[in-house]
Amino acid sequence: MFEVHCPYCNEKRPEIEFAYAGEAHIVRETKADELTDQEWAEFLFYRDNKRGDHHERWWHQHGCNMFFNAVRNTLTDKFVMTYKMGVKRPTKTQIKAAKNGK
Amino acid sequence: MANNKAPYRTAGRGNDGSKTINFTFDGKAYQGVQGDTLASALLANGVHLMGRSFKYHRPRGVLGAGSEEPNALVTLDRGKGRVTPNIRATVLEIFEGLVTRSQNAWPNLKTDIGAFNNIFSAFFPAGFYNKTFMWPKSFWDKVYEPIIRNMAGLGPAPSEPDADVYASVYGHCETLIVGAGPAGIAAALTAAKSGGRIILVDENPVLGGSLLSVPNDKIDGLEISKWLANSIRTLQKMRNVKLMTRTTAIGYYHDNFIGLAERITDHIPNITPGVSREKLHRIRAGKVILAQGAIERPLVFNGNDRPGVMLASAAQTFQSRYGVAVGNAAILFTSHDSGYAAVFDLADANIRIPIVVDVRDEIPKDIRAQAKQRGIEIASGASISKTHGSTRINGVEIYSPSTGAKRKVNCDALLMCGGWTPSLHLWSHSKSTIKWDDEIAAYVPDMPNENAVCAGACNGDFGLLAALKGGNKAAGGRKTYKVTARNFGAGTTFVSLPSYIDTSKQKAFVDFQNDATQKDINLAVREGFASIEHVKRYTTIGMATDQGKTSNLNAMQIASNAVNKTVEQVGLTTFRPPYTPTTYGTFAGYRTGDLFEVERKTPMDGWAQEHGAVYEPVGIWRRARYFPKPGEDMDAAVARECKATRDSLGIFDASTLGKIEVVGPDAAKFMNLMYTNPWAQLGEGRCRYGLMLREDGYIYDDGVVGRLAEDRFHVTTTTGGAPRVFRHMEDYLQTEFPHLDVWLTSTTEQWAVIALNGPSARKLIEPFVENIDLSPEKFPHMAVREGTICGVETRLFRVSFSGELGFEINVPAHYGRAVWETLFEAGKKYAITPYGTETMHVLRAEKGFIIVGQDTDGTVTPGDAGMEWAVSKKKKDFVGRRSLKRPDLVASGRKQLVGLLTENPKTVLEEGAQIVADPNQSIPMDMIGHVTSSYWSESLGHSIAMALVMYGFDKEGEDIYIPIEGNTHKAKIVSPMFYDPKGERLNVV
Amino acid sequence: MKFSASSLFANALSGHKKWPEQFPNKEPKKRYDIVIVGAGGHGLGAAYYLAKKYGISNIAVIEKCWLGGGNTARNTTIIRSNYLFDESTAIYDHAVDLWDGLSQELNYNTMFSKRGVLMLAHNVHDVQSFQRHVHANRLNGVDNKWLSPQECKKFLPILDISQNRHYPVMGGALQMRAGTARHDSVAWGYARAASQLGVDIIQNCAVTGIRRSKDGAVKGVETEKGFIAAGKIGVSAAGHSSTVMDMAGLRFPLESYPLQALVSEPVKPVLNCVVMSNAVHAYISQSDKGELVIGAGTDQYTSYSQRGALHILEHTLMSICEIFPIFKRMRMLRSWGGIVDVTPDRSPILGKTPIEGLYVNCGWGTGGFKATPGAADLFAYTIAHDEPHKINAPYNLDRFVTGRLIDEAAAAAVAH
Amino acid sequence: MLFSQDINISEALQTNALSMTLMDEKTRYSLRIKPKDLAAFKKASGLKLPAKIGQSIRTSAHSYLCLGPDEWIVITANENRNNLREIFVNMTAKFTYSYVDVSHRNIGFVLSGEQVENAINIGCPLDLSLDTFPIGKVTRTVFENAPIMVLRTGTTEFQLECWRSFAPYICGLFDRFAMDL
Repeated sequence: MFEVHCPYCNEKRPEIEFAYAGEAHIVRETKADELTDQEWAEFLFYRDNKRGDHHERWWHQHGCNMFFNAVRNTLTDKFVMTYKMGVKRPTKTQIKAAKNGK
Repeated sequence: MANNKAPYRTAGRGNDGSKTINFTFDGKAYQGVQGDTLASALLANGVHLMGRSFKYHRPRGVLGAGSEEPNALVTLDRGKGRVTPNIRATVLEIFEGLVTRSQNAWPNLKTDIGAFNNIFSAFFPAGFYNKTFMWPKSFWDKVYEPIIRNMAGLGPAPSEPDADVYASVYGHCETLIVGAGPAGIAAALTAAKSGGRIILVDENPVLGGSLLSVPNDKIDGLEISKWLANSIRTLQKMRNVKLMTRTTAIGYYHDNFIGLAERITDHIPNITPGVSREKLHRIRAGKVILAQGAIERPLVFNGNDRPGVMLASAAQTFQSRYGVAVGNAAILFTSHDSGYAAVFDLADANIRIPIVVDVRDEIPKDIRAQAKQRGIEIASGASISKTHGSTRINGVEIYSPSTGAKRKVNCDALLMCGGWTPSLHLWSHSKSTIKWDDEIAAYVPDMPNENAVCAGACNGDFGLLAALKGGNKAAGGRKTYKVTARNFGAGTTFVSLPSYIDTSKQKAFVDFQNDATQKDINLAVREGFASIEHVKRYTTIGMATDQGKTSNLNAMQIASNAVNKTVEQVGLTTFRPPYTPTTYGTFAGYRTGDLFEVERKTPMDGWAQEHGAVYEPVGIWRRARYFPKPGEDMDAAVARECKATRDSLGIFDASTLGKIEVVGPDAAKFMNLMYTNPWAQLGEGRCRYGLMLREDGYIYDDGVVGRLAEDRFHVTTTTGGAPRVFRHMEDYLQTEFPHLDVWLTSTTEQWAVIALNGPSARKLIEPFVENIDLSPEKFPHMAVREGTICGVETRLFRVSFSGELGFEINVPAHYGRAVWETLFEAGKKYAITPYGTETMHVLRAEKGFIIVGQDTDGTVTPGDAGMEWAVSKKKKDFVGRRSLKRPDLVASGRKQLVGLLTENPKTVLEEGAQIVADPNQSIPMDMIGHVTSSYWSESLGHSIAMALVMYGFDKEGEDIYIPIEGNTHKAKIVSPMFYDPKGERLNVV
Repeated sequence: MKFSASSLFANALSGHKKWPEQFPNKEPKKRYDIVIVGAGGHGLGAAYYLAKKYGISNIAVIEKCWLGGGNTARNTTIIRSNYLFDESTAIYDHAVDLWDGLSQELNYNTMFSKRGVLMLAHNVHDVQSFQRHVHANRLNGVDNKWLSPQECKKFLPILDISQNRHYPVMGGALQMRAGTARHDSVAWGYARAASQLGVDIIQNCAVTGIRRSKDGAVKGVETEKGFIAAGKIGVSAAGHSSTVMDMAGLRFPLESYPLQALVSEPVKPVLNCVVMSNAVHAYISQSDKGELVIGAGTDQYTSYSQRGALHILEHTLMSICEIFPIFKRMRMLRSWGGIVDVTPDRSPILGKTPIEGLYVNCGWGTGGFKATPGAADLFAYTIAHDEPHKINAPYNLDRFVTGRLIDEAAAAAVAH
Repeated sequence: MLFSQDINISEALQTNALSMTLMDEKTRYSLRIKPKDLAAFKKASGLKLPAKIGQSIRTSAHSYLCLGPDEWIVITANENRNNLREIFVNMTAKFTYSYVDVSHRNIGFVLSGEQVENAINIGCPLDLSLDTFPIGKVTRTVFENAPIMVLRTGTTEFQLECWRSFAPYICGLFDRFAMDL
């Protein structure tokens, strides 16, 4: 059970307070009618399933009730950073900086 | 020297010789002393034969003196529900009245019929089962496998529910130290000064580790025993230090999360009922210091498994700590200096050492001198080619490869020392890396993956001084120690010990318990199993209950030799948790029986119980299923409950329905996105049935939604669906629609819900309701009002899931039972009848109302369920809308929800029964649908069913068939609205 | 050398020194007709059937680590085919047909043990759902029988069927032709049989890229041991499928999760079948060695670390203790983690990809082992014919676009 | 009408080492206010809402617990119920916010005694040492399979709340713990 830093509580909290909520930054197209079936399928189902730094969502279900984003390395399971919903997808430079402790 | 009855008892540091303990092994009574393990006590009585090996049933004695033991496994019998197989005699603390038995032997340990396997062992090499038992084919099921299965297992399987209970707890510390030998204790003394919380754990009953086994030399001028006692006292006094004995660190998980298994009652003669036997500590540590020590490596040679052959360090431990002589004449066979320390200790305790056989040609001078001083002969550059004896060793054949000379020397114990293997188990669990160290011929820690450090022997730093310094340093100290102790010394690794006997004819065991030998490894390699993981799986080395603690490194070296690669190239098998076998009970902790899972009960549950309800689990709720009267079965009770409700009045506990309060100026906008229905025009005080889809277009949940105010909706969900619907809504609100000003609050448990259905419903509640006009004009069907009932505030819904005039009375939960009872009392004049979920299901099915999850599953669209009417055509967006247009979801031939009437009106179809168009087709048949709901309808006098059928809507009036085993039923497709299709009964005045 | 009683006898007398290598580890040639990526049961099996049935033996099976070391080595060896949908039944029952006779086919004892799989129902919804399965299976010709609680107890005497428990046994569905097999032997048996037919098995050779020609078709694989040309590439890489497909520039509907399993110390026979409980989240069997073999649930997050969490084991073992209170005193001996690749409908993808010459067999989630011979056979068919067999035709990528999913889990939806 | 929480606390949980008592009927409101409106809301309503997640403020009238960035629970005695509701209703005109009555959703316990941290830690994975969980800190968390809310009210005293149907399970775990004391 790893620890997750909740960007709202600003604390590390045990994993079992959280629910994993899948890959992050998958934009839900509001004009979905204009998408082809293939494009819609890609939105619904296709995932990076990244080996390495993975952008993903977590829900602090048994805490502050907030959804937030994280970068986690799927090879080591270590979190690189977590950030609030609405914050832009971090750049490679930002991820690197976070790995080096800012 | 308390116990004169035990012939091999001497004085030991680690036991209390003054207290005699009586115990039995295989029915025979023995005496040991307080502090003994079963192994030390049996050895004190001269008993070496303690077990039989797994495959060949070879007689075996102890190999080690600790948790690494592969041979001496026994069954412990503490009475009904407390029989435990496969206990290592070397860690089993004896207590008064202990009853133990040997295992895997029949009729008895000494004469074991199973040992015929040993005679034919040439036919059962590693992997033999892959090559045989294939002909004739039918013999596998009928003959071979049953025989193999009958030979399986070591100890007996449990046959009674466990009589013990277990515990589990979370804990936190700044520093966790695993292992309380010299390194661990030095680390604890140093770390404790930092003020942070320190936990020091050791698997043994007493702290000290190797300090208990070595001669009483001096640390900083104090005798070791005194130094140890002082250190423990110091640690005990510190409030920030927690010392835990009989506690094994079993696994190292993410972010310094360590599992510790504590054994609480296994050593206590009388168990207090209710006190936990074992406890799982789930520790989050800031830093972990691993001081797990090292395990001595056996030597692999012909006959190395006879009872009486053991690790040199084990003999030393039995001697120094337990005060037990492992024999009268002990020979040492070694490739490492450290083995001499053991025999010197034994010699100093007046045990005869007939000879030391050292494989090495060169032996350090000081060792030679010390041996000479004790009159011990050393045969250097020699080997042991054979051992003699049956259930106990009685001699060895010493072979000199340079001269070819052989000679027999008698003994009753043979000690072996092949160097040391640092215990890297937990380090490796943490995914920290290891590297090969040629000097000590073992793997040592490399790069940490967690905030962890190894200290002492498990770091490859051998000897007392190195351990103390290493422990101190690991905890951030810089102390030096003055130690007078023997040098630990060095050694050489011999992959293959010199012998004149062909290796294929030798019985040179690598994995003792699984009877895997050097030749098995060679065979594996010969057959192309070059990876060490292949070798492990092919030979089963390292897969016994000791998980290869004494065998893995030997196996790896033999394999690397056989494939002509370096050990690093061959690699090491992965260390798997737990460190030592751990009971399921420990993992389950407190969470067994009633505490396994939460069983949620409604406020009226107690009333239902008092009124004889039969329950059913729904999700983690328990709900009353029906209320049988004496002599009634479910069918009779349900028929009565249905009739009573339709005739006059039924009362039903609907409290488990999920409830979410949706509040904010954008509440209607949000509802529009989450549900298929339109919400903007729903007036205050009105209700609507809501249908929720997943983004993939399939039905996810449903429920009645009441609009209490412009900005406030009272949403209900299915019972099991409440948590996932809440998550689904929060997810969309926070991630996709954060611009909406609306908030969600779960109110499932705020409200107890009493559903009243039947023509008398209004009459019943009228006298109790205040501030709500109940007249049909002011309070029509699908309306909601706030007011009071029985003096308690209520949200009163006029809704019906039965087709009758119905009310759902929401009252604050802790008044639920009182309101229910008041209404029930008053309802007696209307023949009020409590009903459960089963009747609720029948009543709704008679009306053709669906149950999400029963009549729909995760593959059903609103169109399939005949609920297009609930899907807004005008809304530009709602969750699932785009998916409904996908090709397969608009394709023809989808299964659609219809009603069924069986040809024989008395036939109640089985739910889940499959439907075919052609009853005469042979198997496999083309299935066109299945029965989702099926009941006897007392109101209609015939059975009814709902079904999902391909092209169902177009087939109304057509016949279909339901083949049940041995019988085929015919049924007609009809509208699922069986009862009161015009809905007139809703408006009974 | 053919394995037989006489060859075993002869070798025993000569000290077992004459056994040949079962599967020589080869260095790669420059070019193969077909390269299979991933030497698990599925990949080795596909190579075997390609060689055996279609006479194509210029095949390399390339493996990053050691053969049979991925999910083949890490699963709980359960075999069954009592699925609900026709598509699922067809594919898993095809596998069971092949399991039954695989030892003789391969001349390698894979120890398929038809001891039965008993799925326990603990609530009304389970009963409805399982009976739906039983009815569908019967009409599809798949054995699966509904047992009352008393019949369950008769079949499995150690079962506690008292009804006052939190999770009472309300019945069970029993497939008798189901059971377990020896997982390692399956990989080794296929490897040996394929090797004997001329297939090259190349271990410790990670694929690092997929090279394509200008028209988009595959040309071969880049590996740690250099470029290997191939006309067709079959990817059978289980948890790592996304990574390999990414090399070809394809994003896939897959996610990889950690899955743990564990065994107990061996004890004398006590559990005569496989027992599964969806409601309590437990499945368990006893191996021929006497160990209780238990599958745990997946962790909630995607990961390639092969390192599961402690609380998953806690939940698994408390579930086992709930069903079998007599096992509370048993001891866990060893636990380990694997990586399962899961599709949105938890059914596999087995067929062609949008890239010419690139075929994929992935997404088996927790169901891969039981499908091994069937999936391997169908994968071989698909590669050989450049089109799917009718059994695996529904398991295409297109279903995620059209919505024609094969979603067994959704069909077993938790109710009310 | 009879108020019944339908919970019995065993005698094993009435010792100096660990004592558990059931709180009587309380009024509880869940408040949701946008962080940017908080200061103005506090001023207008007079409610002492703490600004930071995990903080609590106890006044003579009410307890204010901040559970999320825009989420508070206000707990008060039943006699203050109407006053509090009046404030909420009045605020509706001025602020976009949410208040929901959750009085009966929860059951509250007071746990005290030298074993209190150990007791909560049998099921709750949080570090409850005074340094990391000081007096006044509040949070939602888990207690094995039950979601709970924990508020530290003293060195060896906690208030623990859960949804009502989870209470017997939680009491059962404490009961088992008490047997090991």
